[in-house]
Amino acid sequence: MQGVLAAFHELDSAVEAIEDLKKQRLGDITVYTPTPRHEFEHALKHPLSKVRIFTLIFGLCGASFGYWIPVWISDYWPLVVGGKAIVTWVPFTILGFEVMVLIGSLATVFAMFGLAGIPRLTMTVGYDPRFASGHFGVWVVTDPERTDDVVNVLKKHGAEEVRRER
Amino acid sequence: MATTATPLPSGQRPNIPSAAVRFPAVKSYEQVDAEIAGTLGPSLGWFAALGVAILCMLLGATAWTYQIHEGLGAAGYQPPVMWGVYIVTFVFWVGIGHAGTLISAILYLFRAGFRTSIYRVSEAMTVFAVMTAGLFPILHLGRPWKFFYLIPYPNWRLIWPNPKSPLVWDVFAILTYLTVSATFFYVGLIPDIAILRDREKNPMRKSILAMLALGWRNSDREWRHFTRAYLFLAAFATPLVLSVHSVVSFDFAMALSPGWHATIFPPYFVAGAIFSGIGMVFTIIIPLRKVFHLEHYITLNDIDAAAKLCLFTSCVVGLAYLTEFQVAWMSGNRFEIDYFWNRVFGQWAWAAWIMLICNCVIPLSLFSQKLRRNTKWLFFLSLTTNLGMWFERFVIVVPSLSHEFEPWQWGTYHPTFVDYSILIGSFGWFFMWFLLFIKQLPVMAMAEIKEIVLPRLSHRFHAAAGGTEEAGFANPGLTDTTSGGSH
Amino acid sequence: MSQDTTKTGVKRRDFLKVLGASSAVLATTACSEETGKLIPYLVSPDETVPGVSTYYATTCRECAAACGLVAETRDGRAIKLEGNPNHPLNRGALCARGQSGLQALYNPDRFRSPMFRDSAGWHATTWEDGLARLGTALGTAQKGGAVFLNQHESGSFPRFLDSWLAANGMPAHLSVDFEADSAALEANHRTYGVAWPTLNFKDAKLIVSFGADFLEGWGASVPQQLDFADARAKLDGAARFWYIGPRRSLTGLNADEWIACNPGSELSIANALAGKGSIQQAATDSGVDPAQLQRLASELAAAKPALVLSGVSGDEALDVALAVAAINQASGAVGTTIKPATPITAFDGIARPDQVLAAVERMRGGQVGVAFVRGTNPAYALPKAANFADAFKKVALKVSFSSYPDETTEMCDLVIPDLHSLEQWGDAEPVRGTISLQQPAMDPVFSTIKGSTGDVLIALAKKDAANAAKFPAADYRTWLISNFAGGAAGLAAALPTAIVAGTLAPRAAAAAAPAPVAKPSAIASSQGDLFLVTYQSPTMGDGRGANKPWLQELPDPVTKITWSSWVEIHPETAERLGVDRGDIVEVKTANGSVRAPVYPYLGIHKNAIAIPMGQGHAAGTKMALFDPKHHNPGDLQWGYGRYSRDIGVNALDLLPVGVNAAGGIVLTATKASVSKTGDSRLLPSTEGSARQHGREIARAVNAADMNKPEPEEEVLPGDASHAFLPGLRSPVAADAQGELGAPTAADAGTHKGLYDPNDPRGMAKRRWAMTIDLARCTGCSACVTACYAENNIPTVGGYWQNATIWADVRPGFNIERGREMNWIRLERYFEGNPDGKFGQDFETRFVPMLCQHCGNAPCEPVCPVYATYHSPDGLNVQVYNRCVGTRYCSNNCPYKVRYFNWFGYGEQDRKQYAFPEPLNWQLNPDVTVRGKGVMEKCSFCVQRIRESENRAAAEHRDVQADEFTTACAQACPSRAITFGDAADPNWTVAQLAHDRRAYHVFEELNTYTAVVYLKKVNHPATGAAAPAAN
Amino acid sequence: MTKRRKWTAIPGLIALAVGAVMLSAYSGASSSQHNSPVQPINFPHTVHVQKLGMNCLYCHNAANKSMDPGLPAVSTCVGCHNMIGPDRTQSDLHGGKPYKSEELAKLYKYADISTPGAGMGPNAKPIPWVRIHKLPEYVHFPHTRHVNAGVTCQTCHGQIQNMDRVYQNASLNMGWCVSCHVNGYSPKEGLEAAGYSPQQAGTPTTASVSPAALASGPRKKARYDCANCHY
Repeated sequence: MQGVLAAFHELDSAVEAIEDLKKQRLGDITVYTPTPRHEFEHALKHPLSKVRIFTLIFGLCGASFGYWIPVWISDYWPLVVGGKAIVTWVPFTILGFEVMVLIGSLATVFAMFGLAGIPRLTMTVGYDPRFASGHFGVWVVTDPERTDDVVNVLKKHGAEEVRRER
Repeated sequence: MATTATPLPSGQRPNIPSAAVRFPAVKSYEQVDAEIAGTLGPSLGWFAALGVAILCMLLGATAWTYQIHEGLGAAGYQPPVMWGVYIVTFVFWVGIGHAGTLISAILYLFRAGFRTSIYRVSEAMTVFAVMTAGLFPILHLGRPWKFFYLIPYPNWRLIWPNPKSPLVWDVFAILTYLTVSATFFYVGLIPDIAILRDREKNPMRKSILAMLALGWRNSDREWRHFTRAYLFLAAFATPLVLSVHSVVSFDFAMALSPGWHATIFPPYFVAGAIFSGIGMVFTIIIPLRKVFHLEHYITLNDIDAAAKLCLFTSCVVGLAYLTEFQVAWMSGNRFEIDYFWNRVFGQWAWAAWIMLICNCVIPLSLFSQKLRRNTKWLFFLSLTTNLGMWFERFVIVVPSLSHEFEPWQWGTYHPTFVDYSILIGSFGWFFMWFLLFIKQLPVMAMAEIKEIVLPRLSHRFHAAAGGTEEAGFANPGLTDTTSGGSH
Repeated sequence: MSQDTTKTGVKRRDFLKVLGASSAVLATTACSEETGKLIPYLVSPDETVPGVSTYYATTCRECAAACGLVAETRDGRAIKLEGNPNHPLNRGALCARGQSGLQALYNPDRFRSPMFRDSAGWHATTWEDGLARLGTALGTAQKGGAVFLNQHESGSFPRFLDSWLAANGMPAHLSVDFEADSAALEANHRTYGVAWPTLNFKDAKLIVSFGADFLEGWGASVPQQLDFADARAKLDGAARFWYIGPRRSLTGLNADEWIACNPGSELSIANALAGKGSIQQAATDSGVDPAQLQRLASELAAAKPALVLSGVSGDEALDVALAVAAINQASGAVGTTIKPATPITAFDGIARPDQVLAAVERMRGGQVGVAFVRGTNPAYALPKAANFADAFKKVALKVSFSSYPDETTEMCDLVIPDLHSLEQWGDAEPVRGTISLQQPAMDPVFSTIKGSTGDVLIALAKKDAANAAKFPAADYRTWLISNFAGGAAGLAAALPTAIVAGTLAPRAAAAAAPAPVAKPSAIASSQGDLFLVTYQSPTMGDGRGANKPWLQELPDPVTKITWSSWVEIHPETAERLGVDRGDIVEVKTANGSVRAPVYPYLGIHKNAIAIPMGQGHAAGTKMALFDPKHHNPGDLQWGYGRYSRDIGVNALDLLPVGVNAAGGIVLTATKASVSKTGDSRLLPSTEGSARQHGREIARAVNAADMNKPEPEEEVLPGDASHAFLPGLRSPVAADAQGELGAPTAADAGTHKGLYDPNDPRGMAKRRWAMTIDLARCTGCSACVTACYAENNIPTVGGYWQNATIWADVRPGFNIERGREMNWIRLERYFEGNPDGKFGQDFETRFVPMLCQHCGNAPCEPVCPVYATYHSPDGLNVQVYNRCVGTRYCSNNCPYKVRYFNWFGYGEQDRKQYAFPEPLNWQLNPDVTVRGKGVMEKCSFCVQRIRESENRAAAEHRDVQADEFTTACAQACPSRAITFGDAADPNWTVAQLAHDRRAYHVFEELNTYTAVVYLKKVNHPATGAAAPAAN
Repeated sequence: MTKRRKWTAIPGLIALAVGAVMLSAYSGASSSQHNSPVQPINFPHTVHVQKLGMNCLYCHNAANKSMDPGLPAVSTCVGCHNMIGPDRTQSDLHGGKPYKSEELAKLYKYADISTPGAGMGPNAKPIPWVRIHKLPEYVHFPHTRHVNAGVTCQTCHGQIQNMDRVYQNASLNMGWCVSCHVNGYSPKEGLEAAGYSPQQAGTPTTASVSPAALASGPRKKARYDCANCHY
């Protein structure tokens, strides 16, 4: 992977640089920001996260599984307790709900991991520790021949530091 | 009779104090990192506190060992009071846990700004409180070494737990709650751990932090999925928090005992849980902001808002108490009527009155704004809240059991040193984890605070905007709605 | 070995000890455990099958009455005592004291070998050495004035003993029974010429008791209870029952009306009723409303025949008894309700207490060279003022044949312990013309004790050339056969029932009564303002029950206090004295003082206090002679065994040595002062609230209202169903309501767990149920002890049965904490007189409360691990090995009949172990011994159900109606409990459940219980305002 | 910040742990199945059952009338072996050659028999057999119910008649018991477990039922609620 990494100290400069880069179609842009800012979202125009689909599907699976366990248990060895029916659907809703939450939320987290690409095993290229603190980073993956253009754009918009990386 | 109305002397539009920018004293992202990460690193006082907590925990562990060896008779159970301090403390800790999830999840969904500074602490409190609470159901068993009978797993006996039992619902609810709140806590921590990782010099610690941060890089892709997932987790945690304490309340409400068998229990327990949890939040954050010098993060406005929540839940709890009496009175059921008469005038009246005064009377002082912003008073109030809520559970558990249907089996209850040691031990266990947490991980969500803090903007921008308003960029994601007044 | 087999018919002990250890089963052990050894019989005994019980009929010796027993033995160990259904006295029932005979047999404090004392103290020795020492000592002793104090028993042994004594130049023995009512015996002799006529309660039109506690120790209590219950169960035209006395005993609590007279005024009342005095005078003397006495007098006049009994123990006891006899004669009782023609001969030959006192004086005078004691314990049971110890010490040679250490034995020089009655041969004549045989149900528990006292005496006689000829028999059994009418063959033929018609040779006439040693009027010498009533505890008797944990643990039927002594004071008096429940008071008389906690009791005269006898055994000096392997907590001491140590006070310490005209010791004619000490303790009582608070647990109906139709109840929609009988026909109430489908759906596989798949009739076949007739129940508590015996229930009151650190080591601590384990308990509720005023009558209702085996059991759904569930035959089952101990079931049980193992009462290695060797030999191998942390409760004797089913299956038949019953029902001396299958109309219980008096406790909770109570029937005075019945 | 591939092991470890739990739960590893201790006397069931055709109930005489199967008293052994001593001059075993039986010598020592025919001496001791089939104490297993229902001994105990040294054939754990109660005992499988087939000669038979009829009987199910065995 080859590209240019820029560190901005000002939010507006970074946003403008991104908009400029996008306009010039100068490669894939990754933005590093210490905190999620809507300005970047607007500038990058990514689609909505797909996490919700996993949440829904696994939540439904969890709910069915949560209902199924007690029903299966009750029927597997049917013992009468308190003169109640063997399969009591109403209280099993509790278990259905709890298992839905459990599986749904675990699925959400794992989906987030998957979609966001973590756990990430390597982070040697295109990252700077400053981005966790106060700086906004812009990492542009681009062809070697267009590198200079990218550097120029970034510098133009007030990047504090621009680095070529490979 | 005045014929002319008198206008305000200042002639200005009235304003409210919380209308100021959330953290006026926080200027930059680096300041956030420096100040919050700066609270890490052990100090002498911390070691002392941790030592005390560990000693308390060891006391409890010793008492438990002794109890396992001797049998439950070593504790103060006196039939018909078959549940005592342990179940009381179990419900108490589960309740404590609830405020944490409320603050981190429900207030997140409601976009309540005062949440930002206190939610990490609250969430940690939740995880540790549930860890503490989770010990008690095992600890109070007659044969704790057989606790795995409660867990549904395939076995050669071909017999499974009874899914109709509220205690099995408890197992599911508590385990789910523990898992989800721990996950929620951890997921929220990932960006902050990444910050710590990038600040860390010590290679050993750095590699541990790197592992915990899962390679988080603050990229837009990560943030995009992260914020979405966080939202859904919050959406799951919100009904979960309501369900868990409802399930805990089913332990009582599903039973026949007068004083237990009431449909009001789930909402009543949830309100009580949040009330007690906020009490515990106050107990923790008021000293914490002082010791860690975080007054400009956990501002009086935040505390004021939390105190209002406290007042509200106190009123709900008070209403629930009254409703219980009213239901008993109007039921015409002599068991219920006898029991509730006995509750306030019988053998355990003192406990009931501690409960009523601490939970319903003292919190009324929060109608005064002055007291809401008085941390000393709030700290005192948080202690009485904890006490009152512990006694609320005591009043539910012990007097109900001691005064049931069969007059011949009416009894009393005297806890022994074993019960008390385990009670103390639970506090030791909780605070041990809490103390370890506050020196290892940031007590505030740094990344989230940065959302509220104004980002650095270029001079060009200031010039263009005329240096007056940071219009386009001043939309901090989660400031509270009242802060709009300053724009 | 083989000759032993022929000798006793039961030889299987040695190796079975090993088996016994593994039969004492535990619920806690996991699956992978040490499997151990299998030790087979050497020679298989003919009549036993391993794992199947063998039953031996024999005779109970726990009190003088000599009821018939059937001892259940398993693998050579007696594990349960039942009443012998063929016996004329107890007819299959057995009281709590009789049940506890097993704990005498297996008492861990029993002597394990002969013992002798020298200057260095006590030493254990071998059997042969002990006998040799006895022979040597006797050879040199001065025998002329010898005294042999034998615990009274009927049968041949007294005659044998006297013949042995005569052969050795010693006077006849004294047959001592401190529990006997001398005045009644004397009056019977004078009036009817017999010691004890048969009492016929059934035909009496009115029953009046002057302090005669015929349900709890006065006379032969089991047959009296059976007859009394029958009399009262007639419902229509049942006799009213009046009780006259300063204290309302258990018998008094069963009375319809109580005349709370001043102590000592019984004679006045009796005279007035006999027509020898005026009602007015009697009213003045007794402090009773003359109108009440008048009513009694007119009822008595109308009742032909009546049954009037006297059990007064004051100094005018004989006069009262004679006056009562006159009343009986006047009412035509003789021959109808009192039958001298068929006397109870068990009480023949009891020595008068003044004869014993005279013997004591002879000892004091140095006229006694040898004294023997067997079974009886005069050092404890005589008033301290008699100074027995002083006199006894002056005897040169003192030999004890007692099986247990006690106060008297401690002072002896030599102990040759006797065998227990379940280990030896004997006989008794309980009723004229019927001989009840006593055969060993098992080999001696301790092989080191090689013979009964009879065997010892014969062995001694054989050493003496002159005597050997007089005792040709090899041992006492041979002697018995030689004296048995049918000889060896006849005996063998009679043994299966142990009952044989015949009459034993009459006993030698008792020696003439000596002059009384003290003036009859004891009140004169006393001080204080309250009359002191001392009475024999229904459980402890004269103190001999104190070393049996079952009896210590059994709540006193009246006060419900265990492991303790107490002072009963009327609430009014208590208020005047400023004392309350549990406050320790000092009771002082001219003769001494004791300290005991107060129990405010409605049923005591306000001018009197009452203290039960039987506790307060001496702690005794240390005696580290027992085998320390046998789990003996703390230091071993003399005294009366570990279970009686440090418990309560001996009321006899307060009494002067007063003797009434019949030679009986005066128990209730002393005055005492009561002072507050400022100390107080929690009473180890099982009583929560003595009032029902309107909860209708124990219901009653007036006899007159019985036939009135029930008022139509307004049924509101949503109300609990009161139609419980359909619920009784099905094991699960929901099924009765049609929610689980028709029972025949079983084979369709819909609800397969509910049914026996092989039984086409499905689950409706069986619904185990029980009825308890409160009109019959007298509150005697025999069922409680029977349950302890059958179900391996641990006693939890021992002072060592507590935690280790910072624990209260005092007897009854666990019971103070409500941790008693009585699967069936007797609740005793008072009705009426809510303010506790003296003079206002009150009613008592006894309710045996046990697991109700609800069809809709609240305990079941809350158990997280299915440790309790409903079985297809209608049992609410507790699975001990599945239980994790959440105790939720107990919280949710409205009847509070679930009991938790707070400590390892059933675990041998625990300090709190309830069955120290050899008490664990008694454990029923069919019932799991529960470990710590496990819930337990009444199982409806499921082991008996299974046993019957197994037997029926082996015989290819169904279980038949009334084929078996539970332990409580079997023991019940008033036949109040009936058990069976409510779904099968052939069972008695199915019919009783439809009785017009039937009701369920807490019916409104919709639990559909399997226990049906039948309302108590009250017989209020005609015309008097009837107490509200519900 | 290079490869942290250790993490990939985590799912593997979890899978391993789950596998271990399942294995331990279902393998019956905690059961004493196949346990085969050395007995004080190596009693050959093979000889007694196969050669001599003795019925199980001859020695285990309580099996059809009690919870316990019954263990033969020493006198039961002596009943035959009083005459059949350790020194065998003529035997249908060992090809008819004379030999000395060590095991019978042990029996004579326990039973205190000096010479064949002398009878049990005064110092006879019971034989301390080592227990193999042991249910936990809280389980009540009525042999009588099973034997009378026609369950062959071998269904649970395995083919004892072929065992030189007895071992525990079944796991004896609860699931094993319950499976049979639920699914039912098949007379056919029971006979097969005993090593017989309905057609085979010498198959034991009752007076009224022929082996073939016995084997064709329906499966017998039994109650399987807890209190059937636990009380």
